[in-house]
Amino acid sequence: MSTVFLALQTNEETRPIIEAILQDNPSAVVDEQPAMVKINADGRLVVRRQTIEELTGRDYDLQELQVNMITMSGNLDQTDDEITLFWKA
Amino acid sequence: MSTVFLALQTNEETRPIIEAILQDNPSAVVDEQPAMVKINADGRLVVRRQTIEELTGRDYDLQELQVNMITMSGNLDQTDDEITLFWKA
Amino acid sequence: MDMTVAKKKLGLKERYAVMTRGLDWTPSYQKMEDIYPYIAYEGIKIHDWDKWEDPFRLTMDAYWKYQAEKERKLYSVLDAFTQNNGHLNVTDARYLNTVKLFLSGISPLEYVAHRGFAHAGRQFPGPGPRVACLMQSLDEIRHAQTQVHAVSNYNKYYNGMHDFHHAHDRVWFLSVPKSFFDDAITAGPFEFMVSIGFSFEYVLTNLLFVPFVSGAAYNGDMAAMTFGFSAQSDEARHMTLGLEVIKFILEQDPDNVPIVQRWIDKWTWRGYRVLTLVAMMMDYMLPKRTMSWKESWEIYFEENGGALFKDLARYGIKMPQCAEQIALEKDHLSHQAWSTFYNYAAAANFHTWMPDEDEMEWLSAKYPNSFDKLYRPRYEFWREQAAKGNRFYNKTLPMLCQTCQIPMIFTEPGDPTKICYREVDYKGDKYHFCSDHCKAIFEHEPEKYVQAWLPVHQIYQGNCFPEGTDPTVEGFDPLAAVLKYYNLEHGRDNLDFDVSEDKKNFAEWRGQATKNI
Amino acid sequence: MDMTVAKKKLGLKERYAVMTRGLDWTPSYQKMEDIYPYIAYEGIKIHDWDKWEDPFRLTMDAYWKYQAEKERKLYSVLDAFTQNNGHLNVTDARYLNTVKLFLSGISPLEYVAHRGFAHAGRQFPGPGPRVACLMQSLDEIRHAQTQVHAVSNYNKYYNGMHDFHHAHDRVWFLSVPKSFFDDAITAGPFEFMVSIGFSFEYVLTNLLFVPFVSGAAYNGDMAAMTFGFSAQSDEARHMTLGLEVIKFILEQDPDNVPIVQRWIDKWTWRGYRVLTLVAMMMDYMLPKRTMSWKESWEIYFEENGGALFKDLARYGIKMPQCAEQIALEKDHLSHQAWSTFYNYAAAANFHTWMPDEDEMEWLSAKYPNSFDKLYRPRYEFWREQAAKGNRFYNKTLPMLCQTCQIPMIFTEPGDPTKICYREVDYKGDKYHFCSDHCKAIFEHEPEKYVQAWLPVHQIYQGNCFPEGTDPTVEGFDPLAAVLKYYNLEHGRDNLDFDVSEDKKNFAEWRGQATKNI
Repeated sequence: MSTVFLALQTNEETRPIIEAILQDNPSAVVDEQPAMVKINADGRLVVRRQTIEELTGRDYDLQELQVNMITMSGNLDQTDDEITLFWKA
Repeated sequence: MSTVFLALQTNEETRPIIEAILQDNPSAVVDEQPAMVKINADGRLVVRRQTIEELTGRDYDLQELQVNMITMSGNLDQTDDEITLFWKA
Repeated sequence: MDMTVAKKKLGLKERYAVMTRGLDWTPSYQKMEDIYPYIAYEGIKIHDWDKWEDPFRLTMDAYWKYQAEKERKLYSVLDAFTQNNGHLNVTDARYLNTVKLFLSGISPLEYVAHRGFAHAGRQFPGPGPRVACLMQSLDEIRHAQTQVHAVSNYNKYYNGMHDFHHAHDRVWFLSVPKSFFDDAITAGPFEFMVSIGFSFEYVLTNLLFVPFVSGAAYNGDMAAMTFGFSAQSDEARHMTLGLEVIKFILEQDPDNVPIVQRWIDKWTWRGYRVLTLVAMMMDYMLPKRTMSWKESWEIYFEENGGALFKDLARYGIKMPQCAEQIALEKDHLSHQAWSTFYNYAAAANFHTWMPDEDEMEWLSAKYPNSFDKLYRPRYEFWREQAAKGNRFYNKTLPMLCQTCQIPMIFTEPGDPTKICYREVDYKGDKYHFCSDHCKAIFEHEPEKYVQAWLPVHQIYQGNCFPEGTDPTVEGFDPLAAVLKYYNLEHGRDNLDFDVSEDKKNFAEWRGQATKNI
Repeated sequence: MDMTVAKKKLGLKERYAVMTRGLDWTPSYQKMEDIYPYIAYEGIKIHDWDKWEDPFRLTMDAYWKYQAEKERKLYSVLDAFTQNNGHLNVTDARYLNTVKLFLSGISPLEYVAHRGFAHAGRQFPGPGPRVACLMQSLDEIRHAQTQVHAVSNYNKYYNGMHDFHHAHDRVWFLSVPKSFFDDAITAGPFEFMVSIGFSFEYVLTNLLFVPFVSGAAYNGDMAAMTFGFSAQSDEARHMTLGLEVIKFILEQDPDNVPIVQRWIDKWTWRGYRVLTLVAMMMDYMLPKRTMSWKESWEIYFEENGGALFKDLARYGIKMPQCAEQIALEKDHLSHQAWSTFYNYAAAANFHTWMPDEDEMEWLSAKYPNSFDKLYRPRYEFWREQAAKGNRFYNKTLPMLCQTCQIPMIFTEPGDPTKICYREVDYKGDKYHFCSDHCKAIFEHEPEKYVQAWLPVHQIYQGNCFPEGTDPTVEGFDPLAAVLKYYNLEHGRDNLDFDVSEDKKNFAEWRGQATKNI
C-alpha cells in the first residue's frame, strides 16, 4: 500500500495530537523535520477526536487542526469524530 | 515640572498611538530603547482616542493600550476619551 | 421519567450540506448558460454538481474562525520578530536572497491565484466548488498580504525588494513564474482548476512550501517560517480541493479522461519548470542546508506523486510522461539554474555567489553522480577567476524557451554535456524550446503561445528601456537602460554577494548587536 | 421625523461604578470586624472606602478580554521561538545564566505575590481595592506560569533550571528574594499594599522588568522579551494601583502619614537590596549591554522616584532617607555583587566568569569613578590566577545580614574600601547587619527578624544536608552535601562558565545550526 502522510507544525498544540495519531495508527511513523513533524502511515491514517480529547482533557474540534496542519497526502474524509487519509490503491 | 512618561512596545500596533501622542503633546519626546519606545513629557501627557482613530481609521478603545503598555510614571486618569498622566507638583 | 434531552447540534456533514447546497437556488428568469458562460467550451461534461463535496466539510463560519486565529498568531510572531531585530538572526546575509526571490517571484502569484479562484469559482454551477473556490480565493490574497507584510521588515534593511511588483512584471527571469500563472488564468475554469488546484497545489506546492520553509526556519527566519507554514495550512485544504476536483470530473463522464490527462501532462511539466527557482533556493541559497532539491523531489514528487497516480489509475489516469525526463534532470536542475544566475548576476534583483568549500562537499555528497564531475570544476574555475578580479558577468542575452520562458540552459535527457534544443516553424516564424514537453505544449495551442511576452525579445525590440531612451546614441549602455527600466540600482541591487552592501551592512549590524564597544 | 436613537452605552466611569461598587453589599447578619479581621490592627484609619477608584477603571469583563489577548500573543511567540530553535539565537551562552537567576529567584516571587494579593484583597472592606487586588492576584499567577513556560524551553537544553522551585526554598542566595516576599506577606494588609503595591511595584519593578527585559530582547531572547513585556503590561496597572493606594490612605486620615512613611522607608530599602541581583544581571550577565545599572537607577529611581516623592510631598511624605546611601552605592553595587558570585560559583545554580577586555572597557566607561580603581585590579588578578589554573572558589561560609540575608559584602557609605558592619544585641544574642537601614528595620520589629531562616546558620546547624547525612564521618565534604541538598550537580550546574557543559553544548549546537558538514 502507498504511504499517506500528515505534516504538522512542531509546537505545544500538536504534541498531544501527534501522540493520539501514534496511539491510533500502529503503522504510523514519525519523521521529525526542521520545525515540523511528518507522520507517515501505510495506506491509511486516522486522527480521532476522542483520543485527542482523552489526552488533552478538553473538548476538541477536529477543524482546529486547520491551524497547525502543514501538508498531507492521500484522499481525505472528515467527520465530527475522525479525519481519515487513505489511498484506495 | 517633573517628567511623566509612558513606555510602549515597539510594534505595528503602537506606531499610530505614538504618532497620536506626539501630535497631541507638544512637550513629548521619544526615547527609543531596545524593543520599546519611551515617551517623556513635561508634567502631563495625554493619549487621545480621537487622534488615534483619525490616524488608524478605525474605532479604538483606549483600554486596548493595556496590551502594549510597558510602564509609565505619573498620576493617571482614564476616561472613554483620554488617558492622562500628570504630576501635581 | 421526564428527562429533557438537549437538542443535538447538526453533525459536520449535515452542517456542510445546509451551508453549501442549502444556500443555493435554481435560477428561474435567466438561462443557466447565460449565468455560467464558460462551463461548456472546454468539452468537460458534468451531470451532477452535487456530487462535489469538500472532504474537510469546511463552511464559511468555521473558515472565518480558524483563519482569524491563524492571522492573530502570525502577526504576533511577526511583530515580536521585528521588535527583537530578528533579521540579524538569519544564518548569514546570503539567506536574504531567498527572501527577495520569494517576494518578487512567488508573492505576486498568490495575488493572481486569488483572482483566478475568484473567477473560476464564479463559473461553476455547483455550490460546493463555488464555496471551496471562494475560500481559496480569500486564502490566496491572505498569502500575498502576509508575505508582503513579513518581507516589509527585511525591506527596511536590505536591497532589491523595494519595488517587487514592478520587478515581477519586468525583470527577465520573473517572466517565468508570471507567464506560468498568466497561462493558467487565461485557460477555461476546468483547466484552471486542474492546472492550479490539482497539478500545482497537489503535486508541486509541497516542494515550495514544505522543505524550503522548514529550511528557512532552521536558517533563523522566523518570519518566513511563520507566513510559510500559515500559508501552507491553507494549502493542505487546497490540495484536498485539487484532488477532489480531479476525482469529481473523472467520475462524471469517461469522455473527460483524455482531456484531463492532457491538462495533467501539460501542467505538471509547466509547474516543474517553474520550480527550477526552488531547486536552486534549496541547494544553493539556504546557508544552512536542511534537505537537497533531489531529496525533496524524491519524497514529495516521486513517492507521494507515485502514490497519487497509482490511486488515480482506476479512472484511467497515468503518471505524466514528463516524469521520466524529470527523473533524469534531478541530478542537474539546481546546478544548471545556479550557474545561470551566477552568470546573469548583473541583471538580477538579488545576489549570487560561489559555494564555499564545505558547501561544495555537501553538494558532492548529495549529488554523487553529477556534482564533482560536471559542476565543481566549473565553479572552481569561476572562483579562481573571481579571486583574480575577473568575476564573470554575462552581458549577452540568452535565447528563451517560447513556452516556459527559461533560457535554454537545460541539457539533453541522458546527456548532461549537451544543451537541449528544439524548434518549431509556425506561420513563417521559428520558435525555440528547451524540451520536448515545452514544444508539445506549444504545438497543441500555438495561437496562445505565439503571444508570449519574452523578455529577451522585448529588450531587443527596445521595449525595456525607460521612456524616451534613445538606443542609437553613441556609447549607449543597454544593460544600464534595462536596469533603470527594472528600477534596480546597478552595484547595489545586483552583482555578486561578496561586493554587496547587504553583506557589509549585515556584518556591521550583527557586530553592533553582539559587541559592547 | 421618527429617527430611532441608539441607546448610549454606559461611559467608562459609570461602568466602573456599576461593576465594582454596584456589585457590593453591606453585610447584615455578620459584624464587619468579623468579616475583615485584619483591617484595624496596623493603626491605619479609613473613613470612606468608596474614595478608592482604579484610575484605569478596568472592570473584570474588560480584564478577561485583554488578558486573553495578551496570552494568545505570548503563546504564539513562545511556540514560534521554540519551533525556530530560538535558544540558539541568544548573544552567547553566558546570557542563559540570567534566565536561571530569573527563574529561580524571581518567578517564585510572582507566585507568592499572587497569594499575597488574594489574601490582602480579601481583607479590604471596599469593593474598589478588592477588584483591583483580585486582578493583580490573577496577573501574578499568570506571570509565574508564563515565566515557567517560557523557561521550560531553555531547561530542555541547559543546566541549573531543572528544579527551580526546590532551589528557591534552599539555595543560599535565593533566601534574599524569598525572605523579602515572606516578610511582605506576613505583614498586615495595608503594609503589604505599601510594601509590594507601592514600594516594590511603583518604585522598583521598572528596574527589573524594563531595562533588563529590553536588554534581553537585544540579546536575542525573544521568549524573555515576550513574557517580560507581557508581564510588565500588567505592572503598569499595578503601579497605578500602588500609587492610588498610597494617596487613598494618606488622604483618609493625617494619622496615617507617619505609619506610611515608615513603611515606605523600610520597603524601599528592602526592595533595593533585593535588586542587587538585577544590578549584576545588567552590568555583567547580558553579553550585549544595553544600559548600565547606574543609568537605570538614575532614570527609574532618581528621576522618576524624585518626581513621585515631590508629588507626594503635599501629604507630608518624604523621599526615604536610604536614598542617600543608595546614591553612594550606585557606583559599587553591581561590582561587589558580581565579585561575590564569582567567589561562590561552586555553590550556585548558575555560572559566573570574569568580564573580557571589551566588557572591562565598557564597565570603565560606565563607572569612571570606581571601576578602574577598585574592581578592575581585582578582576585582573582573578583572571590571571584562573589562567594559571587557580580559578578561585570560596568555600568558606559568609556572615549574612539578619534583615536582607545578603552576605556582608557592602562597603561603608563613602568608603568603598571598608566593609560596612553593624550589630545589635537582642535577648542575649548578637545580630549582624549590612547597613544602618537593615539594622533599623530589625530594631523596629526584632521579634519578626530573629526568626529569619539564614542559610549559613542553617548549614552550620546541619539542617542543609540530605536526610541521613552524618557530618561527623571522616572526610565529610560539607559543600558536596549541601549541593546534594540543593539538588545541584557539582561540575555541571555550578562553577565557572568557561568549564561548563552549557558553553560546550551551545557552541556545538550553534555550529550544527550554521554549518553543513
